[in-house]
Amino acid sequence: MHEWALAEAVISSLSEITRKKGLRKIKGAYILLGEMQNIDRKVFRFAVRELTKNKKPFDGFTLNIKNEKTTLKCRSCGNEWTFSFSSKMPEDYLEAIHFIPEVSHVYIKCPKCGSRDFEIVKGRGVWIKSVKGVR
Amino acid sequence: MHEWALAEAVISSLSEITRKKGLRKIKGAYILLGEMQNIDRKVFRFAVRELTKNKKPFDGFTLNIKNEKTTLKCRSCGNEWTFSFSSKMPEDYLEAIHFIPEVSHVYIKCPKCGSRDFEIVKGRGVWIKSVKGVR
Amino acid sequence: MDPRPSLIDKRVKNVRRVIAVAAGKGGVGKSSVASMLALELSKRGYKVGLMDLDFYGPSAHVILGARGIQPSEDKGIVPPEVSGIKFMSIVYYAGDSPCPIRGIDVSNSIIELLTITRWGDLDFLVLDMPPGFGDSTLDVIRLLKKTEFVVVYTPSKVVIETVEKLVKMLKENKVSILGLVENMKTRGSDSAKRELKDFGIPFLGSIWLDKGFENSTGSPEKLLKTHFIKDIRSIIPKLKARKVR
Amino acid sequence: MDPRPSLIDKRVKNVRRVIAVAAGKGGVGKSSVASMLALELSKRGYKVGLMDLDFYGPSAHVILGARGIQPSEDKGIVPPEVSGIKFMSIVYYAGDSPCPIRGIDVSNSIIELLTITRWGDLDFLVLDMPPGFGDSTLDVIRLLKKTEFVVVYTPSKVVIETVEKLVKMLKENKVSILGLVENMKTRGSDSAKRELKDFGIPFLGSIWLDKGFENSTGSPEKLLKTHFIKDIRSIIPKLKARKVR
Ligand SMILES: Nc1ncnc2c1ncn2[C@@H]1O[C@H](COP(=O)(O)OP(=O)(O)O)[C@@H](O)[C@H]1O
Ligand SMILES: Nc1ncnc2c1ncn2[C@@H]1O[C@H](COP(=O)(O)OP(=O)(O)O)[C@@H](O)[C@H]1O
Ligand SMILES: [Mg+2]
Ligand SMILES: [Mg+2]
Ligand SMILES: [Mg+2]
Ligand SMILES: [Mg+2]
Ligand code: NI
Ligand code: NI
Ligand SMILES: [Zn+2]
Ligand SMILES: [Zn+2]
Repeated sequence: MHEWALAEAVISSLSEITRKKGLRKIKGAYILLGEMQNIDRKVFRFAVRELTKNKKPFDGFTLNIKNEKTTLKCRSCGNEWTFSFSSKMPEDYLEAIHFIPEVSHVYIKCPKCGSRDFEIVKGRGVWIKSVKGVR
Repeated sequence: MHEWALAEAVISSLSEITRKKGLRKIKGAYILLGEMQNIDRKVFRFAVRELTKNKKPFDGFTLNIKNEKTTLKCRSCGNEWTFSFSSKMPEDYLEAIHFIPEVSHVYIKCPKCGSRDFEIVKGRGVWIKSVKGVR
Repeated sequence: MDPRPSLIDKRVKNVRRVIAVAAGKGGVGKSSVASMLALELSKRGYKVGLMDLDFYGPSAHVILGARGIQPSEDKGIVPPEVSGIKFMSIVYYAGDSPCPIRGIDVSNSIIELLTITRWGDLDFLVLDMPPGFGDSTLDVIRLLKKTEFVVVYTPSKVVIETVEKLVKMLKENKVSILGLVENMKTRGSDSAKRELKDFGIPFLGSIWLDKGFENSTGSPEKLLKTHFIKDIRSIIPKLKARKVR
Repeated sequence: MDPRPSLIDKRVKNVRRVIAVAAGKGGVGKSSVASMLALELSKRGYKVGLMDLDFYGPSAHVILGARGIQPSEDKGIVPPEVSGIKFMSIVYYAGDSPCPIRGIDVSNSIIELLTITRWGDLDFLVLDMPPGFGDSTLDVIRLLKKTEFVVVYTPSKVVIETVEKLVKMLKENKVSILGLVENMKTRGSDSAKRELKDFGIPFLGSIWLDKGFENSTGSPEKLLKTHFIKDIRSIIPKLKARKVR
């Protein structure tokens, strides 16, 4: 369960924003979780709850999570396709991608031309889309 | 005058599109010229005229050129700034950037923090924005 | 907004020194020096981490003979130990397969690893840098502000040419440079040393070309008996934190 | 839409062979082999081009002693000649300064250079590849389809590890591999050769460790008198176009 570390990054980042923008309170945040990383939402939410507990600016904080589908684009032939964890891939490949999405280049090829030279256009990992705070 | 080569790339690319899309005629194209490369428009237009002369699909072809201002963004401090050739830079630096815009990293720093780790967000070089053709 | 960079500083909060072994050039012995330095420091009882940042040619696991290990998961990932060294490498995730990725993906991988790796308390975190000064080097400079560089060179024209570029670039970025290490020294040419002196950077010592080194790679016990490690020992006292800017 | 890639194929239309000297690993002698190969081919009367694609550690100009030259402009850029070799390098534009750019910028620079450089008629265009297999290698594979690879290795575990990865990756991309060149051979270890044999790739020959090489770099006349060039001569007949996939 390394989801905790990613939740920590989000909270650390939000705390930084709070400080920099001089916010009194951080009411909520809108987070994208890219499908490629297959982050366990329950664990992620639990970690966020624990990490914000008794932290003044996070009083009443609500987390809005949106799943972001993964789009991959081949640099060789231009083909676009999606990736999801339901794919028939060995468990340990999926595990590796869960930790470092970029190693997908080792395990995934363009279904059209076979090239591994593809771009992870979206749906890679954790992204803070927006933040709601009170000054 | 290496503008000719860039015009050649544009015409080669347009011919490829004509072939691939099965166009009978290519009526016009909308080209962005990034300020960073400081391309001589007159020479560029002249080259395009010469290169399309007596080429059937380019009969009546009109070129629409738009100047694209350069935006640079520092990866270290987030600062965004512009670059233009009117800047007080030695002639040979500007000449080098004219050929390979990326060597700007050798000659330009972030005016705020001094880092050379910046992104060329837009206004780099030649870009085909859109094409008008007849099937 | 990418949330990861904001955590990276905290991840190395309890790491006393971050030392990057770099050259700009490949094949000068960055991985060898980084691995041997980590090994000797660990043997002396320091708490040491080693991170292989060369994603195309990871080598530290080959030199230290680290096979069949994997990080464990605990609120992040905890690096397994090799000869007492907490060791991180992309090989845990890419295996022996080629990882043909572009700079943008290298950058993302490094940021991810730095975000999720829990080093804990360390005296030294040694970074084995890749050749070049692209995404990896720029990210280390940008995200691990406390990094101090050890610059390795060998007495050769093409190497000096590139090493000079790295040093210029580090100085300009106000990055700490601990000093220069000459590797694969043979009798004769001291000219390279003379040329590099102009930079006003401390000279930390030489490592002689060691014909027994290649056959010792893969075995920490053997490595600890090489001439190479003796040369490393005489360099260690000179690694006192000293900012050259 | 980027108009440049569509012109690149045409730029090498009259180039009979494009040979990339690569390794994945740094410091094995890619630049030395590429430069010496270009030099010997040129001396034999072939029309030869040499392009240094290592933007962090460009070396070919140091080896060939190419200083004070610059391309001329004529409907693009025309590479100047060094010992009869049409020579392109980023040093014309970046000078001796470090070029601390990320992969995306390396890629863009290479695409730009390939778009505007007019090689004209050539028998051979030799590409001096950087270490790694990131942006530069991926762009060569993607944009210069007629490229054939010569893979250089030295008899060392860490080198073999990386070279194997490069070979796997090239094979997978159905790129032509002309064969393997062993560099810096010394008496003894043939084990590396044995290990690499499994790949079913032709062995093109060995270049012995040449103690006189370093002092000859910078001077084509001296280079043409080294042991190194003799070894190159025995490799050339084996460079007959042969697709290994
Ligand atoms: N002092 C030395 N004596 C002998 N061989 C060495 C020495 N230092 C490094 N080597 C060898 O040189 C090659 C390159 O070393 P490596 O550490 O992988 O370089 P880099 O990480 O800079 O690419 C390896 O084969 C290594 O065994
Ligand atoms: N056969 C050889 N004999 C002696 N020295 C060599 C030989 N091949 C290469 N070298 C030296 O090895 C170093 C690395 O060579 P270089 O061509 O720059 O490698 P790369 O391009 O793979 O990084 C240089 O100092 C070069 O002079
Ligand atoms: Mg380096
Ligand atoms: Mg290394
Ligand atoms: Mg290579
Ligand atoms: Mg080289
Ligand atoms: Ni996990
Ligand atoms: Ni011009
Ligand atoms: Zn494809
Ligand atoms: Zn800045």
